[in-house]
Amino acid sequence: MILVQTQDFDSAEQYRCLREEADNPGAIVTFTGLVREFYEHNSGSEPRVEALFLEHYPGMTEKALADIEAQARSRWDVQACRVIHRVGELHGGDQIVYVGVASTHRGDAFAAAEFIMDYLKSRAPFWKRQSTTAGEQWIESRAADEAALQRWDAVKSDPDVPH
Amino acid sequence: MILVQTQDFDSAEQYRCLREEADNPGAIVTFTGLVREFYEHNSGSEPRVEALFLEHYPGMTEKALADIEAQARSRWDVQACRVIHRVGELHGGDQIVYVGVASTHRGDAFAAAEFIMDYLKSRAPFWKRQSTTAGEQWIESRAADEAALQRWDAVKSDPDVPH
Amino acid sequence: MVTLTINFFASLREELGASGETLPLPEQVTNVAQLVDYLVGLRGERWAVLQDNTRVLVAVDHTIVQRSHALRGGEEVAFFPPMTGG
Amino acid sequence: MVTLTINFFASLREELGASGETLPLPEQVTNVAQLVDYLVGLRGERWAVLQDNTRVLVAVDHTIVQRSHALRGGEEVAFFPPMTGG
Repeated sequence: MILVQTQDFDSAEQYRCLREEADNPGAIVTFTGLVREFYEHNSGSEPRVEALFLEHYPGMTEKALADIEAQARSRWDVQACRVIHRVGELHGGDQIVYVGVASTHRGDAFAAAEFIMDYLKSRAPFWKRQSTTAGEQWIESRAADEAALQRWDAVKSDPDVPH
Repeated sequence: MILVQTQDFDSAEQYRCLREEADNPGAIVTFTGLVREFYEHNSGSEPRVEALFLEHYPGMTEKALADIEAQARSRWDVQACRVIHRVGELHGGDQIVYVGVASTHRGDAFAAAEFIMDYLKSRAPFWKRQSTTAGEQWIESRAADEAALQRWDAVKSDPDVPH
Repeated sequence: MVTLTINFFASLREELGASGETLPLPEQVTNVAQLVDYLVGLRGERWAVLQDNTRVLVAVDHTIVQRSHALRGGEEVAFFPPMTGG
Repeated sequence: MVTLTINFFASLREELGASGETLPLPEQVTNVAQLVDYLVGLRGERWAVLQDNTRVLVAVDHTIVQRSHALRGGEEVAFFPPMTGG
């Protein structure tokens, strides 16, 4: 299940759904991404970033996330999978993204969840703009996120690590 | 925080605590292990395993888990960490183990949580006995779990994957 | 009439001062690279940023494509900077 | 009197029919391997399983140790099969 929404999500509800949807799971891995607060180096008192705005490309977003989920399902045992990405205005401490995977074994659950996050970062059409004390700016993509993708090409699948 | 207990745990409460305890986290990864049901190959109707019993070595268990957590903290950025392992009688579908890690970046949160689970499986003094339709039996350790440990010797630390 | 729908997102939308448009498929345009050249010719040097395929990605009908991707008309073509979600 | 506390866990406890005991530190015992040999000599062949260091792990004062680990008396020594938690 894939959701793109402005409102916050309840990770407890997501976990309950994963447990229900899965057929005899041995492992559930969840990832929650949060908006970090950045402070001025000098003052340390006022947050430098006042707000974060998430823009996306409606229509393509859902398709890109569904493709990423399908890739994860083709590579690992995935009994249930839930992905939520928020858009719109967010602030420090807010939840921004959720990925939950239920699987038979823990190795598959960890790998599938991390794979989805790594691909979501650089292959789903979301863009972050921040409103700072110095004005508005678009956040630039990072080489490290692209590097995180490369390693999934090398790894065919995890060894058979049972739960 | 490390707990060894007979009663069930509430992963929603654990997540709330991780979010509170962490200082400006960007990523929270949680792992929940569940008791899988095993069925007879032939009948398919009655569960083959009626109950699972978890024995541990009080005193050593807490020390072993604290050591594993300390190792994870020395290798990765860990803002908050919670580990719960149940002991006593469990049944199919029950929650058995919880590991939650809050970190600045997603790579650290995923690695630390998976590392703790891999070590907990083979380095913390828990033993599983199952009560099946064919009688009582102790579950044997698996080579795959030992193999899962080996890879952490090779990996020094994840590349700098930002959240 | 055979048309193309063009969309721009994020910093690229602000840089070009355009969010998108629907235009008739020009005769000389048979792929994405040719569409870009046509737009730069029509709108001027500021749009040359579209020719930089590290700064600007292209999706046709919601799928990322190479600049050699064929266009026949009726497609939704989107231009945007590298993604920064999650 | 200098003593040792010995504990057995899981399948090993059932196999030996013993959960543990406190015994005076024997004079000839200065490490774990010697303690195991002493117990096998005292209790008989069934206890020889303790000498198999792939089937039986040893912890002294809650830390896994090698068979060469020194014993001085006062320790808590535990024998158990490979762990199967999680």
